[in-house]
Amino acid sequence: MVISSLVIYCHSEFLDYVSEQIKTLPCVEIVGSHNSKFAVVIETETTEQSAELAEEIRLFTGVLSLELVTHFFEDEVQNS
Amino acid sequence: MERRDFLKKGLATGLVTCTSSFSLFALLGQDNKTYFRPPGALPENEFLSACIRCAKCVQACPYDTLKLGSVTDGKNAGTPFINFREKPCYLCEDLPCVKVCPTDALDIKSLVNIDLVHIGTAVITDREACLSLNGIRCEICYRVCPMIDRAITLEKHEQEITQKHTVFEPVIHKDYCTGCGICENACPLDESAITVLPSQRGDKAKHYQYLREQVKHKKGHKK
Amino acid sequence: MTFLFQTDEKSQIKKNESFTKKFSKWKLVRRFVQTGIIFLLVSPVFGFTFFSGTLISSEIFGFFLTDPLAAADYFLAAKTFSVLVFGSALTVLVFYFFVGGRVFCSWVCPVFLLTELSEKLNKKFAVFKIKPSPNQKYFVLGAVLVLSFATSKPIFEIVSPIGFVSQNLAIGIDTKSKVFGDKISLESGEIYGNLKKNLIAKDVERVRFLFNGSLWFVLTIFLIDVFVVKNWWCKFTCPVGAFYSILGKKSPAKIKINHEACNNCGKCFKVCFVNEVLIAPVQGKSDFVLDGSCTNCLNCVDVCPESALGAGIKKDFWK
Amino acid sequence: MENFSRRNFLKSTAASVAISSMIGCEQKKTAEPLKQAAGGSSDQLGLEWDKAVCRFCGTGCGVLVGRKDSKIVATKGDPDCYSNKGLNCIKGYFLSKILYGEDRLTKPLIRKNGKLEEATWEEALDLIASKYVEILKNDGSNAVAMFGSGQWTIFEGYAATKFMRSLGFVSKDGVGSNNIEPNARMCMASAVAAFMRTFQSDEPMGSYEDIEHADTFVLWGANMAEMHPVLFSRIVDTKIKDKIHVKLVDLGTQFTRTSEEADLYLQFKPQTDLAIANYFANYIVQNNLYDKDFIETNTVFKRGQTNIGYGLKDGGADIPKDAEAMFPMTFDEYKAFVSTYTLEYVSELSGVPKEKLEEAARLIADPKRKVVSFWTMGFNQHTRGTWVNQLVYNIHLLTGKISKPGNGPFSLTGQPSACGTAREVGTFSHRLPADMVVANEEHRKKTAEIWKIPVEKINPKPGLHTVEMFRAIDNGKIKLLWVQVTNPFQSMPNLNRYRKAAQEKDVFIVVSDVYPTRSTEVADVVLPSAMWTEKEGAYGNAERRTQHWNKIVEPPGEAKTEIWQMFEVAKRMKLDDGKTLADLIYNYNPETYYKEIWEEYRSFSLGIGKDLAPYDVLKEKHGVVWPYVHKTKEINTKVDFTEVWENVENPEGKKGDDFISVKWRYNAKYDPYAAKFLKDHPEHKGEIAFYKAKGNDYKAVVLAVPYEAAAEEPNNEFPFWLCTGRVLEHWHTGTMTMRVPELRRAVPRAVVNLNPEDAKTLGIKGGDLVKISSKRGSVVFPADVNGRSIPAKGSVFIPFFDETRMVNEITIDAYCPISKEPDYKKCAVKIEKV
Repeated sequence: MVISSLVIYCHSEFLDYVSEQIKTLPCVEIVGSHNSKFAVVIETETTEQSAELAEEIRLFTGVLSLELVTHFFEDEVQNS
Repeated sequence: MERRDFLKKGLATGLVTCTSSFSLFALLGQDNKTYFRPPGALPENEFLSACIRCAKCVQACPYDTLKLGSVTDGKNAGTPFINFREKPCYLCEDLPCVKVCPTDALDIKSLVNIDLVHIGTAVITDREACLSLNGIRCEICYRVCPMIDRAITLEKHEQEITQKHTVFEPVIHKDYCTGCGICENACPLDESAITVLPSQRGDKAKHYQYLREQVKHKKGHKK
Repeated sequence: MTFLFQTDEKSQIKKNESFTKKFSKWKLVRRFVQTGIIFLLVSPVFGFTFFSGTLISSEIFGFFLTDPLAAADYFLAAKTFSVLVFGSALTVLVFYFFVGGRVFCSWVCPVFLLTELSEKLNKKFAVFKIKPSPNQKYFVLGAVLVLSFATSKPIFEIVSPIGFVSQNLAIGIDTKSKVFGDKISLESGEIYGNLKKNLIAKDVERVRFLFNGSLWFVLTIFLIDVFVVKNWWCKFTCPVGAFYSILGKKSPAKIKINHEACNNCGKCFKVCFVNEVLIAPVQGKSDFVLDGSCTNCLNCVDVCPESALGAGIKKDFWK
Repeated sequence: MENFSRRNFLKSTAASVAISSMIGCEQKKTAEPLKQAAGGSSDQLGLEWDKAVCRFCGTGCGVLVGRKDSKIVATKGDPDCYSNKGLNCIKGYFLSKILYGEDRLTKPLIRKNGKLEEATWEEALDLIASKYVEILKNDGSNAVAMFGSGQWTIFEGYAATKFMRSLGFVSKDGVGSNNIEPNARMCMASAVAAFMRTFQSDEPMGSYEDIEHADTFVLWGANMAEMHPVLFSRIVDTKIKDKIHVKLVDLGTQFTRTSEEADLYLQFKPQTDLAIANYFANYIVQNNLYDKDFIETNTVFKRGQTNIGYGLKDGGADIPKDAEAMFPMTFDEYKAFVSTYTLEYVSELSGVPKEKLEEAARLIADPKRKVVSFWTMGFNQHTRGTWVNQLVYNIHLLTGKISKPGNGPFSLTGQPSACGTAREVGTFSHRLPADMVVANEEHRKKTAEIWKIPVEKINPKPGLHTVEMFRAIDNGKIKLLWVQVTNPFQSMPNLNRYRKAAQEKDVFIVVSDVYPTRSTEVADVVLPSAMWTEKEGAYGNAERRTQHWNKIVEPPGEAKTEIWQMFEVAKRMKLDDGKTLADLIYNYNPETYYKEIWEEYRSFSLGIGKDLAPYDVLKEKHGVVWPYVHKTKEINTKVDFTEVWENVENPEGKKGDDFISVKWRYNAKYDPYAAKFLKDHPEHKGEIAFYKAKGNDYKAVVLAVPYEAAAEEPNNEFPFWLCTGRVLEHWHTGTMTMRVPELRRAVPRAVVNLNPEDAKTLGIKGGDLVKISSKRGSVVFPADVNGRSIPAKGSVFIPFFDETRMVNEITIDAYCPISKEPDYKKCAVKIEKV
């Protein structure tokens, strides 16, 4: 499995809206929030899936930008 | 006989010329005071043409809000206007002042309901003096507004110095503010920090939609 | 203005003959009507609701009335037409046509009271004895209509002394108790024994006079009337007077003269405000005072020792 | 399983790195708080600044008062005061103006044949003293009464309670009078009763700092946005710092400015708060979200007596004798009791949608969440005020969320010194200082010892509580009433009865006040008093913080302080042995009597977990929270804390101090008493110890009490609920704030707030005059339809600050049978357009 964590910068007006949207996504979990930023952890099988989810989050209205912080993908390397 | 007569003439002409010149000077004198008209008033120029200075609206106002222009108000002599700091317009639902206007200077047709009244738009003109912006829990203009939570809401941001209090900033929303002046009247400062300014609502530019409108953002009443 | 009549013995005015003061019946009635109009204007202040507005435009028992000149100014200035304003102006027009044109001036308009007062003062204090032509008011009327159209503002209503006086009467005296029903002292009357009254509920019912600066303008007119030109405003300048004069020309209600009874004593000339209108009838040229400027104030009828003059109806008024 | 744990490891490292990068990269501008040199410093304007506390609500904001020559010309928030850190609300902004109303009383007044005439102090004081002696001799102690205030300074409260309770030396029945009541009976009595019944010690256990630690705020009928503005500003600050997680739940009967800020607004029918609180308890118990070992060690379950009446009949005839009884009960019985309060039943009874009720319950019960409950008059002024207070304690006790930073029930006070003066000094008819009661033998002995008077002089029988006291005036039993620093003849419920009684019955009324009010109107003698910083004083606010201020300006004219007035009256009361009452109870050195009074009063509180700070510490610091405990025995405690001192934190001081201001009572981490108790009772697990609850074996009571209907419910003749209360701009009966031009301009008159739908059906528009009538009378108010508070359909709200239209003429004087606090929040009225 591939685990990555990101920091999401949002427009301060849209925090509730963005958090509701993120909750609808599978295997994405909000682990913290500060002022108008979220920290989320994404756990998927492959890196593409993880990248797709990240891209989907980036397109939410009210999300200003996205920052990948960590990305563990040894399993993928091992079994590929 | 001749000198006394001359004196009488001089005195009379002096008296007459001074009063008439005062009146004429006042009448034609241009002052930059903005005159806020009763609800439903036409735009300023059309209003000055349509208003025949009959003072019926001033008489009909139950709260004595409407004042009557005098000679010193130049072309506004005889026209109704509001001095918010003295007494604001209380937005009577049955619009007694608009109903009695013989001409359409106060246009009843334009006021389907009281919320469409637009005498002007309130603006916090003195942000430094405004107590709420200084972190003091005042917000009187917010709580006395008849269109509370629509024409004016409180935007919260952190009080920088204490870092554990909140500054409740009154923010006026142009589309709802009727310009009735109740906030300007109630402001506890000597010089009111919130004043009504003449502004046309006008519609927003068509070619761009604010981010805010793209998202159905629940602002205003959370009944 | 000399008296154009032959002074024969019969009509010789004896210098020392004291006027046997004839009781001026009509003047009393007119004063009554004039004060009635003032009370009408002030009535809303004392809580009556049957009348509201001023002499420019008012509402009585639900009927809209508008001064015809004001209506004309409005149509010209705003370049619109409104049935309501036209209708209300028409009622006033028809009424004065049958009652007698300038009856508005002497019987209704409060400024006329000032003019009559200035007339008396002018006799003593007149300084300049200028006499403009009586037709001046028609030029002023024309100018007002043209200017209203040009500047698209009801020019006369901005400066009208009739407007100012009636406005100040209508809203100048304020005794309306505040709508919220605030009270000065509490139900229990004296709250503090002999202490100062409760200072909390302060803005409550009391008589306040709010006469505004417009009265300066009226004062100026009054001073001109007294010092410079006798009856300068009402006789020579007021466009409303001009308007009603034109209307009054053809009006059936006129002063009738009985040539036999008239002994040419000239008393009517003394009291008449526009005494040039009397020349024709007194000289026998016509049975009625045809000139529209006559305000039907009936002073002449009062003073005529022979009661040769009287209010009459000119049946063939359309000729 | 190994893979599972690795996955968790990876996830948690990912999460923590993300969080730290999120917070780390945006350094907060930590502007160093304004260091304001207070205490007598003067600035460039030539003003002498000195510290004081705001004269108005229970928040207790510290202020600095600027004096120039002999006039207070400016005030500003005190940045060194913990509660407001230099900020005020609009009333605090105008503090310097309340002293200078035009009609300030400056001369004593005596009513002669119907009119109040100016008189000298000699004449007035002699008259009062002679009346006291005459009535005490003929009718005994129970015929005299005193009605004080939560706005008394602590010194005045102490002097007053001592004065009344020592009248035994003069009165014919040889015992003092317990007919002394503060107006805090109408404000905090239910909270006091609930604290004593649950923890056997009055005053909240938390602190304002809970606001910064908590993430869930539950407001029970408390319009904090207007009633505690600066505290609300702190709550909202916590909310905007973490918008997702922090939740503000507002339970109320009308939509107010607080509801506008709330995340979850539950609008319930009046009186059904009892059912809602029981439902929350039920939710906690059914989903076994309760803290098992906390319950075992710290709580005991009891069942309260039911159908306890409403005090509508004189003398409380409709109240059963054992109304205050509590019978033992097991946890399972309690579980069965609350199980009847299901979601469906409570939602239908209270009118709150199911999902909202459930969401609120989930937030409260969630063990991960830190919950603070706030309430004031919505709960206290309630015919089941004591019960409803205890039902909230049940929730916090069941979940163990109490006495911990960010967790705890917080009973807010309305008045600036309801805690400091009325409750701690015990100016109630049944109380003595520091949690003691007149009925208890030892308490009387300890008091007599400190007051140095014979113990039999103290009357063991509790006096008349406020409503009965004013009814006794109507029934002619009370012949003399001294009213100080309050305005009962505008704030008593069912006002017409008591105003008529005051004017017609043979009762000698003395009123000490600063402005002409509706009470001076019915008074026989009016004494002009010194106000706020015209005298030295101290207030105790809601978080047990005592704040002292010095005398800053002279009172106007001949106005004198209430203490001086009581001294002088006592001086004129001769005893049999030639001495005067003042020699016995007020023999203080005239120069330093404030200090002596303080030290004498403080001796009551030492060693029992209510330790007050010494006088000099109070003068120097900007407010001191009690218990103010010293490490060793010799200075001020009867208990030695040296062994436990190390592991007790001192949030408002430094680690090594030998004094600790306890911020969270009963919590061993912050309260030396709790730490000592746990050390002495090793079998007591956990870190919380209710060491004051000796009667219940040091356990707090979880009380099972049902929903019971209100005293007067709407019917077809009076179809509307009436709720009364305050607005931010004015204080109580408006005698001070209505004399500040700017505040009077902002809110010039009381209005009746109507629900828009009700207004439409009744054809009422904003500004119309409306007559509101109940069984007891009727008053006319202008209507306000879309105003600041929008009542629920079928209910109206009217503030009581307007002395030209007094809403209390129609309110009901039913009261909670346990706390005796009247219910200003519910009665039945009808509305007619005038």
